[in-house]
Amino acid sequence: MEKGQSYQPVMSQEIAQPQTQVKGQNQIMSQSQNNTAFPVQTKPLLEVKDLRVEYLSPKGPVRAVDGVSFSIAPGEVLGLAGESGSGKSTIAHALLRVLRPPALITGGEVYFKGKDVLSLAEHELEEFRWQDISMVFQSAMNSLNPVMRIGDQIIDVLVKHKKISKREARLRAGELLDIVNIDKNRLDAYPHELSGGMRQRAVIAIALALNPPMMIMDEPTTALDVVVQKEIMQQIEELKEKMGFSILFITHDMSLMVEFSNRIAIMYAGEIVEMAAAREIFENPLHPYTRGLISSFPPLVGPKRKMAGIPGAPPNMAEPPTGCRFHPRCTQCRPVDKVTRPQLQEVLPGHWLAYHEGMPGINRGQAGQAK
Amino acid sequence: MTQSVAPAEQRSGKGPGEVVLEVRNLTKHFPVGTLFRPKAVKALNDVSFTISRGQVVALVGESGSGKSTTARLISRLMPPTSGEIILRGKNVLKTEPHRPSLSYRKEVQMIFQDPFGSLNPVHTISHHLERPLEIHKMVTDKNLLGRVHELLETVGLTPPDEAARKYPYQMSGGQRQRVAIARALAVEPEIILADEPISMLDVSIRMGVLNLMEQLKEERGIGFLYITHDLASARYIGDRTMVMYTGYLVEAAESRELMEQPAHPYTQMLMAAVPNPEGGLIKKKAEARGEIPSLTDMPPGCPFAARCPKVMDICKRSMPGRTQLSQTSDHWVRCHLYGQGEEKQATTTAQL
Amino acid sequence: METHNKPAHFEQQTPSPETVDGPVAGPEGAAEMPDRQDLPVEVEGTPAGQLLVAAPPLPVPGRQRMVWLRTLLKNPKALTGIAIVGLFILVALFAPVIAPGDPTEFVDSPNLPPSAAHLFGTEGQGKDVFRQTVWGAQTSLFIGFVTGFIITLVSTIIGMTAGYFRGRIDDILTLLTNLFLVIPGLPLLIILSAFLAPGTGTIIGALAFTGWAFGARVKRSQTLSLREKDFVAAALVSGESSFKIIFTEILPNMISIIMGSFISSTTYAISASTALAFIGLGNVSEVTWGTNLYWSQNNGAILQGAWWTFVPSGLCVALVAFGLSFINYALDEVTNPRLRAEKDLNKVLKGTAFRKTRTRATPVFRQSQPNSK
Amino acid sequence: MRYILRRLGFYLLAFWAAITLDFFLPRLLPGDPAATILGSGGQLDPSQVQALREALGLTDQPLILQYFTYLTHAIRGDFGISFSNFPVPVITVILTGLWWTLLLGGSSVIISFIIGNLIGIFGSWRRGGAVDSFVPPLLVLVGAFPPFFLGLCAIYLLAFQLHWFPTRHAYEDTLVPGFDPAFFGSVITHMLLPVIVLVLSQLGGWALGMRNTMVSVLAEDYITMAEAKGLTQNRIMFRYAARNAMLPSVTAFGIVLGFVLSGQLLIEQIFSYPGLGFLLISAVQKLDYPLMQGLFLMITFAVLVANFIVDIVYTRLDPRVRAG
Repeated sequence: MEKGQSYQPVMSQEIAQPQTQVKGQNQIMSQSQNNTAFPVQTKPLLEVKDLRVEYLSPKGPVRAVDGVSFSIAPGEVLGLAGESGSGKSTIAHALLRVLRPPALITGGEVYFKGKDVLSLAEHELEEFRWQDISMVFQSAMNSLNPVMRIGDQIIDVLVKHKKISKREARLRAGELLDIVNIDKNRLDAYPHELSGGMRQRAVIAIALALNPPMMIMDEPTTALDVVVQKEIMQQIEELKEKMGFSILFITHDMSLMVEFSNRIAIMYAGEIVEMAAAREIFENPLHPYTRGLISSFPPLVGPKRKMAGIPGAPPNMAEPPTGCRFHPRCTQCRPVDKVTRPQLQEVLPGHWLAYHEGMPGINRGQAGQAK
Repeated sequence: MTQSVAPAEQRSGKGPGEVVLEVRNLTKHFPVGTLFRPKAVKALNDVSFTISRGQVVALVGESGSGKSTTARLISRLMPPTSGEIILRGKNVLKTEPHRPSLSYRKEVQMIFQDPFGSLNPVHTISHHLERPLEIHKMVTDKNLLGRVHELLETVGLTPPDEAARKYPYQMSGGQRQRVAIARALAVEPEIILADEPISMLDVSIRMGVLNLMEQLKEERGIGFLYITHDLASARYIGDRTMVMYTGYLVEAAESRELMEQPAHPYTQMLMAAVPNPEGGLIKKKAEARGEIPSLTDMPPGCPFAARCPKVMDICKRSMPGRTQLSQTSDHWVRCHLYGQGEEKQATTTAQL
Repeated sequence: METHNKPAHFEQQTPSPETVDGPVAGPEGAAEMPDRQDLPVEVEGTPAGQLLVAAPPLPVPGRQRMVWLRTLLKNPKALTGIAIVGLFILVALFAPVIAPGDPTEFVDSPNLPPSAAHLFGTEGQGKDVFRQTVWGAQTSLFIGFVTGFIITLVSTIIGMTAGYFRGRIDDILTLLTNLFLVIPGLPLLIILSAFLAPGTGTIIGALAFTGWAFGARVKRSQTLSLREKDFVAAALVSGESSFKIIFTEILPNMISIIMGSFISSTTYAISASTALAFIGLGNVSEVTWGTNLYWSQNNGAILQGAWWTFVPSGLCVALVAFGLSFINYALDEVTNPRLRAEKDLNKVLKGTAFRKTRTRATPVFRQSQPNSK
Repeated sequence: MRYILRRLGFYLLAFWAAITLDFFLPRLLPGDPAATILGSGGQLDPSQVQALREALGLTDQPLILQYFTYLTHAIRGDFGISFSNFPVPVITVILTGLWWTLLLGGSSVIISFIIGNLIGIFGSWRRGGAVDSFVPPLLVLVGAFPPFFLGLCAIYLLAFQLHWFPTRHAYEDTLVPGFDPAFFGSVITHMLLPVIVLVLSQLGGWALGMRNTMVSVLAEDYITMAEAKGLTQNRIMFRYAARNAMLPSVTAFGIVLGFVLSGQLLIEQIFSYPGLGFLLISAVQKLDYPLMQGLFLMITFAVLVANFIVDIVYTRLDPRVRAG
């Protein structure tokens, strides 16, 4: 597009075929709804198509997110599961375009209510942020400005977006704290004066400030203890039912994810390898990685059995494996997986899988007998 | 000193239940405050338990509950305020009060939480394994490299000669943690204190590390103190599980029994909070509010009283002792719901 | 600048908290890259679809040990600095060859402007300014480097002792350090030199006495944080002795800090000794850049318009200080991964539209669809 | 409050240490200090010798008593008689210089602090921009020049050759100090050049320090969150980033002040600006030991007070220190 540009992003290895899959993915949303307890929606709220994000490293660009497509319906909770380095947080930050250098978005499209997010000008982006999508960060300790009172950090958003007076904003900020069960007089507290759970709730209050249709929650409870985690997740659930926002929910904790999400996308090495309704993923995981991931969380009840986890280690994204990126760790790997990259396709109604024809254990169109 | 062997442990253990390590009334208070207003952070209070040969004892609790302090006291990285550490019947704080002897170092090893911090970035992997071998004169110089390779193979780092030459930053978190385990194994210890060994690892490789620990326990009869905040992994690997809250052990039993019949309201609360995919969506329920008390200003009575749904008057006045619930699994609890408990200062007789 | 010398090498090895779940190689991945100068992205018109990143072989251990040092030696700023300082060291060493003759000799009439006979002219008493400048390098650099070394040694010992043993030792040493930090150095230096017998030894002693505190503070805090690392605890649990831990576990992780400290102390020593000499507190019969300036001032160079008597020596001090600061500046850049990340980005974006964007939003780079056929 | 009291205690201790150092300095001289000093000081009449002995506390009392006498004198501001200005008391001489030093130092520090930090903030923000690419190396270069050398060059070029600025002193010799516009105008024109030189030599330190902390702060989650909140660039830059990045700068203030003062002493000397530095250097040249000692204590005292003020400001800036 730009003449004289010297930057060349990483090219896909199989450059000849990437476009075939994208068409199918545009429809993922509407179809996948059939299989969930979730009411069918005609129009997705957020649509991400073939998103690519690269980090520039001295060795060359590293593609952290490689052609990811998904969509979220109004009121839906989409879980993005994967290990650290799989690219799930990168996606979250890319949606709001707050990725830190040396990151670049090198391809794909993001539509929010039909708005082309990646083409927004600076001032439009400012409007879009928080009003359309707000975000709850992983560590409240780090995401709150340490030298600013909690109240001021809420008022900030209100004054900027709602164009209301400081006084009105302060009243509203008090209400918001109330909603998340924090005493109003904590408006004047500094972050370090609150406990970990309270801080995270304050962050949620800030995220709620503009009553956005969608929220990104990037590991919102990872830094907290289980009891506090439970309280906070319950609170989010309650607020979601009251206010009806959608959530892009990111965590590596499969148990929490299954409990909380309507639909789950499993990421590995920058790609989505499987996507289906939450129960379906849990009860009928098809991808070997998904199965491995689930067997990495020992159950709290039932008979004690040996669990294997996954052999090997996540790949170095500077040199991702050829073909199926999971192949070096896969116990069911076939020669074809080492060379050709599988494409995400719908193998069961609403159940998408990065798939090669003839994958063991899966017959296209009928329930796989995994498990 | 024969009394130090807790008979209950022998009955409960699955393996050859000879008690290797016992701690009694271990207490750690960190002095804070000023000269004029001295205060103490009561990090650990009156903790007693035993670890037998080939037994994994899991210690579960929230962050700040004193789990890591327990490990650091037993590894003698810091001195306890009071209490006893008894290794094979020998009260080591008496016999070697200032710094632990090499023989203690040889018997009790430790694995740390952060695999990025526990290996020195400037040294090769082989240096990390050679040092303990040299210090404890485990092998002759000639066999040094061979032994290093052997250790790396034991923990599944192959090919060992390649692994030995690497620097820590050339390895993934899981590989580093395996090196840390190999280093602990180098001196052929009796006890390994594992302080949240998997919490900083990628999810998919956690089971590998847990299984490796299990294997070492089975094959070499090493006893583990497995510290974690994750009840499920405690159940998975721990023969016995102890629950800690604000520096107190509040309940302990065989893992299965503890998770199936949690007695202490805190244990119950923990169990209910663990996300459970089988159980479906979160059920909404008013949870007990109230904060964890500050370790510097502990209220009298039970520290859990402020958050306890079953709190009684007596809970705010006095701290209960231990009450034995089951002899067969040595299940005990520290809660007024089950009675006063026994006087806690019974240091001369075995702790029940 | 040295006030904010980021510790470094060590930090790169730990996962930085801000990791946005990026490439698995993470921050270490970025830190270990040996060839940051030749980014493949500079290649223009690479055919689409060609893999730009050839998988590099696993680095051979040992070569990687002090990555920052090797990176430093490729940093243009560092090279500039090293070249400047190196040049002056050579000048000092070969002074008898470059400017033969006694610098204190009266060679011509006073205040002659630069000419072929006297490259830098003559000063107020008729001595050759070029000779004085060249020979001045010897003593000035000698004082600078020796003092720099002493200060580094003292501050390392004090800082590491305080940081490692903590407790009461730390309390006392820290109090002492803070006292020396807060009591203004140069006035103390001036009255010290006024009371003590003049001479190079006195100057070095006084400079070291007033100059160790800052370095000690930096090293103490670095030692403290290293002391808290689990690898130190692990070494203790292995049965390693304190002595061994300090020298083989902690010290190697502090090399870059110690180097930075040596450079900044040397800079300090050269500047401060020049200042002292300038106000007549050095040994005025000795030839240093500072005494050159002293004599120039004493002989009323400004009133005489004899700028050549003070410019060369002053410029030399400035250039050496600049060279040293530039090395430290580069060291900072090399050992602070964040400063580097931005630099790399700029390099890559050079010539593209983003470079000019004022916004901090993540740049979007949409390539034209490669598979039009 | 506890923090402030602790700092106050520390400064008292520091001041005591400075007095003690001052007391022992003459005793470092070989042999009888008074004799040594007099030997090098030229002819003095007996009353001056006596004044010197008293000023140094060199009486026949035991050392410990000498020390306490010295301590009480110092606290009262009694540093004896200056013998280059005989028989004017040292404290009187010092007070004539104190205000000029505060004026020169205060204005140069405040100006360079503001400009330097602004350069640092904008440089880190517009990464890769002109401010960020060329200004820092330039500042390193300027900062490498000894301030007094910059001053020499500036006087030679701008005052002697171009006559843009007066060459020396704090005001026109013909004027009598007083509250009139002519005097103020003169003071300002005399200040300009030294202040410019001082600001130039300090700018780099502030700018580079700020830039480096800004780069770290900009990587913090709360900046990302502020951006995600859709706040304006200015708001993020100042209220979120710079506000936090300033804390280390303020902490470094005390240390920097020491360096600044060093530069200033010599600048005063070059410009014959009648502040403490000028007095100190001429006292050294005239071997006026009591004046030297008094000046050292007064300079230390001024630095300690400045540090204490900065500490109070710091507690306003960082809510976290207020608690502890």
